[in-house]
Amino acid sequence: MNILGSTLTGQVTENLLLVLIPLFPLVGAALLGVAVGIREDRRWQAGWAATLFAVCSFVVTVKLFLGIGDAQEAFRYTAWRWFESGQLSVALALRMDRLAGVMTLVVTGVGSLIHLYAIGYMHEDESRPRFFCYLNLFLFAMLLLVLGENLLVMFVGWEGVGLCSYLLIGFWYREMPNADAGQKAFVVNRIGDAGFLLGIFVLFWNLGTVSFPELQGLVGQLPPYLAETAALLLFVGAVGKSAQIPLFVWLPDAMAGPTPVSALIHAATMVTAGVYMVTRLGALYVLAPTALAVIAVVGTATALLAATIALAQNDIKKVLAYSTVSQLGYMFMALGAAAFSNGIYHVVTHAFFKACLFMAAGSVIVGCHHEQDMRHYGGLRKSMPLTFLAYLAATYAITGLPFGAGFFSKDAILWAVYSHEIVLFGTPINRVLWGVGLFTAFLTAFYMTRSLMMTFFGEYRGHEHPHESPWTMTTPILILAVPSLAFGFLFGEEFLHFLAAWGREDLNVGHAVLAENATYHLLEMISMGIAVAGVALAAFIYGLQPRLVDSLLRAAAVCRGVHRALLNKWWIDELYDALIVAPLRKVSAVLFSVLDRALIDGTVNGTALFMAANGEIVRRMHTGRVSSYAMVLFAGTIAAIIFWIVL
Amino acid sequence: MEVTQFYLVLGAVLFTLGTLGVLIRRNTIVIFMCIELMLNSVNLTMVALSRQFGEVSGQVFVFFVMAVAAAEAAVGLAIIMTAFRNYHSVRTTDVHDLAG
Amino acid sequence: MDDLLSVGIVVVKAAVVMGAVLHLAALTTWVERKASALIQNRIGANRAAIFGFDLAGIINTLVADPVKALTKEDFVPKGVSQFMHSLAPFMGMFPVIISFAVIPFGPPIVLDDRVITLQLAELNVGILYVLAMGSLAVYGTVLAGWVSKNKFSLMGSLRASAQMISYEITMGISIIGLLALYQTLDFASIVEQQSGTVLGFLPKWGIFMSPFNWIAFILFFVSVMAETKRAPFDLPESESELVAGYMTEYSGMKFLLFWLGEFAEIVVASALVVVLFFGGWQLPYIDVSKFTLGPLIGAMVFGAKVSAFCVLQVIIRWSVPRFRYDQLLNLCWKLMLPIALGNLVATIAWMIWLDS
Amino acid sequence: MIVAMWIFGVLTVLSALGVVFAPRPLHSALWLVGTLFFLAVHFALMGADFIAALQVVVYAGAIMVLVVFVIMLLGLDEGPTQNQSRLTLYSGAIFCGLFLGLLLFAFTHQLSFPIGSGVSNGSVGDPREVGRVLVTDFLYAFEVIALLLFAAIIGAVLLANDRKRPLMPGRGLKAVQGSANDAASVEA
Repeated sequence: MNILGSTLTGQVTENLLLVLIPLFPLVGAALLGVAVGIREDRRWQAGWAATLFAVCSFVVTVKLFLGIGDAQEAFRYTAWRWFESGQLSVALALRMDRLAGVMTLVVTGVGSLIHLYAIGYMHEDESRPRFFCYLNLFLFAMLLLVLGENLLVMFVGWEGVGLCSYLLIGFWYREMPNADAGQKAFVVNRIGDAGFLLGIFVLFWNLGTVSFPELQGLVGQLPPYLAETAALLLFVGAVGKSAQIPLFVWLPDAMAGPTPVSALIHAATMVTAGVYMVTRLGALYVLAPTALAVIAVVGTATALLAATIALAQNDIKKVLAYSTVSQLGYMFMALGAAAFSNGIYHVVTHAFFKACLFMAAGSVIVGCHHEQDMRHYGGLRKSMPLTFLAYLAATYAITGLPFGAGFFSKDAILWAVYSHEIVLFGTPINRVLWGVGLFTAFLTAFYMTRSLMMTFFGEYRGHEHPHESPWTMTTPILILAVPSLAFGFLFGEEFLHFLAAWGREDLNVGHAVLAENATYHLLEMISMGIAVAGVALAAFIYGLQPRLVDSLLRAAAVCRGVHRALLNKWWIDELYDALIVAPLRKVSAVLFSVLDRALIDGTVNGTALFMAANGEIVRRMHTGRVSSYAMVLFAGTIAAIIFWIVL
Repeated sequence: MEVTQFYLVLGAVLFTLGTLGVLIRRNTIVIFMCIELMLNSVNLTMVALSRQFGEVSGQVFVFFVMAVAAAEAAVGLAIIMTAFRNYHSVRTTDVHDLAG
Repeated sequence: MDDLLSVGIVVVKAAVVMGAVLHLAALTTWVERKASALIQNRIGANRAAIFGFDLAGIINTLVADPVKALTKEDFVPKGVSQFMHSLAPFMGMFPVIISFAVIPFGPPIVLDDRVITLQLAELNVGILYVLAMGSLAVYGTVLAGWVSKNKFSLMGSLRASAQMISYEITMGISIIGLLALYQTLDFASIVEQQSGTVLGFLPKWGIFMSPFNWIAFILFFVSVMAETKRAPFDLPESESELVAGYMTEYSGMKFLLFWLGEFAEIVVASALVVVLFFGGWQLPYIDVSKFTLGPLIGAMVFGAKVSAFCVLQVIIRWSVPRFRYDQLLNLCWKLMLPIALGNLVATIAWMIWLDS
Repeated sequence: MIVAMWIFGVLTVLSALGVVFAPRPLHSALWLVGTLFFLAVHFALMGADFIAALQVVVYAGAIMVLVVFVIMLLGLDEGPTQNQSRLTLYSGAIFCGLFLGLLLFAFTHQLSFPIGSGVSNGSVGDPREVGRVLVTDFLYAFEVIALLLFAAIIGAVLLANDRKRPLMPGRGLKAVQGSANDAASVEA
């Protein structure tokens, strides 16, 4: 564990280029914000402008990333001292070390591609400038989150991405469900943010700083119970942002937004902010084993729950949304096993294949005239070959079939969980978690293959004639398909080595070394087999025996019950409604009638009435004539003089 | 009577006359002129005291009073013109929208 | 005895100045008549003569015209206070005449133990005094327009007040740089500083004291010409638009007073220009104050210079057409005022550069 | 000096009375011009030449011309204005009498500086000295005054420059212009 021992006084290079990275999208957002009312025939420019700013940001990032040094080195840029209060001195500072560099690269790179994709996807929408303004603003906030030198700058980015998420989910705000979904995302995130803020307070209260480098050096001084508290509170924030149990309910609803938004915010970048934050504070979390165990359990449970729900969904975006929740669960499993670099590894590969999947799904949706129900797809591989290829590649990656990107990252996570002592309430649970993770991998392979089969194979079941998407949409998908397949194979080991400072030492060896371990080898084989089994089963059921499911459902009541449960997402939304929302409404109603109406309004209105009655009397003194005012003024002056003389 | 005292008394008389004008006249322009008269009585007092104490700052104050009076004249007359525009009168008795 | 002598000297000086100014003004009216005739290629005043001598029209302008004016009916419009009606020309004339009190017209006369300055009042704020009197002069015009109960008169005096206030500002600002060079507001000291030469060959007159003073001169000269309300600045009395402007309801001696006041203003303007920019009573290259008859020579030099500028103003008045009113105000506020400010900055900068 | 002081003092008070009690605004204005002029004379008598000259230039020459200009422009001098109501008149007079009594009492009996102890040196009224103090000790006040004047100019222009609503027709300059136009059309 490198992060434990290091004092982190590593070299810091001031670099002005750093500020350009978030500045480009910010300028873009400002310009587009001004251009919201631009003429109809010029709106096509908005998308290209936004894309240009994103690409500029990406280019600068690449330039900086190539010059990044040792694990302890970082580029740093302090814009100005933001505020100072007591011993709290916060600088508006950016800092890019290896971890932040990787994240920045993913955010700007995938972000640029999704911007390009959005040009095609949104080309009929009349409020494109607003859309791209939000999109650029999101990019800015996300970069601020990633590059923030201290917790508060990160928090600003954290809230910024939340805001943009809200704005973009409810982008088509004229339809009530969309606006509701946006509000739901925002409110649920607030709960997490409250935890996050409390965590920041705990850290500052005890350590006197919020700056990451300083925190990293100081967390060792925290007593264990405080470290656990801070870690858990911060994790609450991560739970909200990264859609873990119990706060995952907003993410599936967030699919109400335009598909590029789902790809960018709700798959590739924002939802991984929690993972990034935990990794960033890895030094704190390794001191809090209980918190880590909680993270692992929550992650695993989320992965399983979401995967089961994904089995029965018919909306292609819902499937992908639950898949995202499930994959995020995997990432937290990795974090729970203290294998932070593996978590980030999965973040990156997941960004590739999930963004690819979402964009391919968007392409399908556009191609089928905004039909999202997979039951009305089928056989699209002929009419949409490019999209099909990309979807196939990304599915291959996510299912964990050999040598896809998911294969490497997911396997590594499973091995990390298996090989790490995770203790909760005195019982080691790592084997259990591993088992659940493996089962989830099977489910993942199953439902992803299911969606692939239902969409691209068989007979076309829709009504409108499907068509392939324009090049602005297919290009980003195909570009992303390549790393989805090959990233793990080509760069996997270099990647983990690059982030060695955030990884576990026992995992920081090459694959060849790991493979000498018989257990590892065995587990690898098992998970490979599981993935193949899942794919094969799904391909069999949905490709060859399409009526099997229906007959099963008809045959057994148990199957029907499970299916209904899955279809209704285990009734979790309803549960929350009954447990939290409904009581809250009742209490609010009482408070409203008693406290608000009677007490507060009564007081306020009473005061006003009292004043009005007084004014009715006093107003007669206001003749409206300057002379009488002057007379009173003068009389007062004389009185004052006499008073002064007499005294 | 000493010179300084004479001018203090003269200033007092002028100031009181100005005040009287402000109080009893109805025409805004006349009121405005009476205010100028009050300002000038103060100027007179300040110059007298400046002479009394051999201190030049009194005259500097007078300079400032004049500058402020010039600014006041510009804005005040503009206000009178605006009032005239709106009420077609500059009598204080005609301009009483603030009456309660 | 001594006091009595001093008072006597002052009285004599005042009489001399008054006489000189009024005669100069009167002569300027003659110049005006004849010069306009020359410019317009006609003969001009030549009717009146005494024993067959018309003295090139002097008899006509200096004798016959006043007699005619004095014997005319003094018309006062109905419902107008006679006192106010008479006050107006007086208030137009009075400030102009007393402006001369501070203008030095010759080097001091030194008689044994007594120094008689050829200046009525040795005021250390002479220039401010002249400006103050100039700003009082507007009341005559305004009052005349007001008491005439005549719309053309009212228009004329409104025009006059706006015009005179505006050009006063340019006039004041244009000479601030010059005053900074002189380091004084006292006319006598200003004139004394203008002896000698600059660069070895130019007389050290105000206009040559800095590379920018010719700008100040032009601005100042134009401003004082506007103050005299004569063409091309005669909007207040433009006969083709407003009958005779604020003088419409005036006749006889009162009219003549306005008329004379106008010419006295020309003389004041010329005297100011001469004192500020053209060395006052100083002769170039020769220090007249060294001579026994210095004061006399100086006074003659001064008179000659003033007369020259009076003639120049008359020539300009008959050569340049009248402005439109908006052009008049635009000229002042949008052209001359900015230039005056720029000139001020330039002069100060030049002084600082000279110091360092 | 003392004689001149008394003569001009009486004149000042008389013209100030004229300002307050003249029935017509224009007469008030002219009386005020007189008052200001006499005050300038007082300043000059006290050796404050610079202030005296400024008094005439600024007050008599600029401010009062503006006032007269406005009176003429708006045609405000249409006749004697009535005074305020009797109540206002009496209470105003009483207050003013009280006030004057207080002031006179203070100035004749309560002055805390020894009368006549002052040393008025000759340089006090010198424009050079006033100017020096103005741009050294009072530099910031001077700059602020410049700013104030600037703001006042803008404010005045904004307030008065309302092209949409002309001044009341039938009075003042508008009436003049209207009838001039009529006359012109008749001639044509």
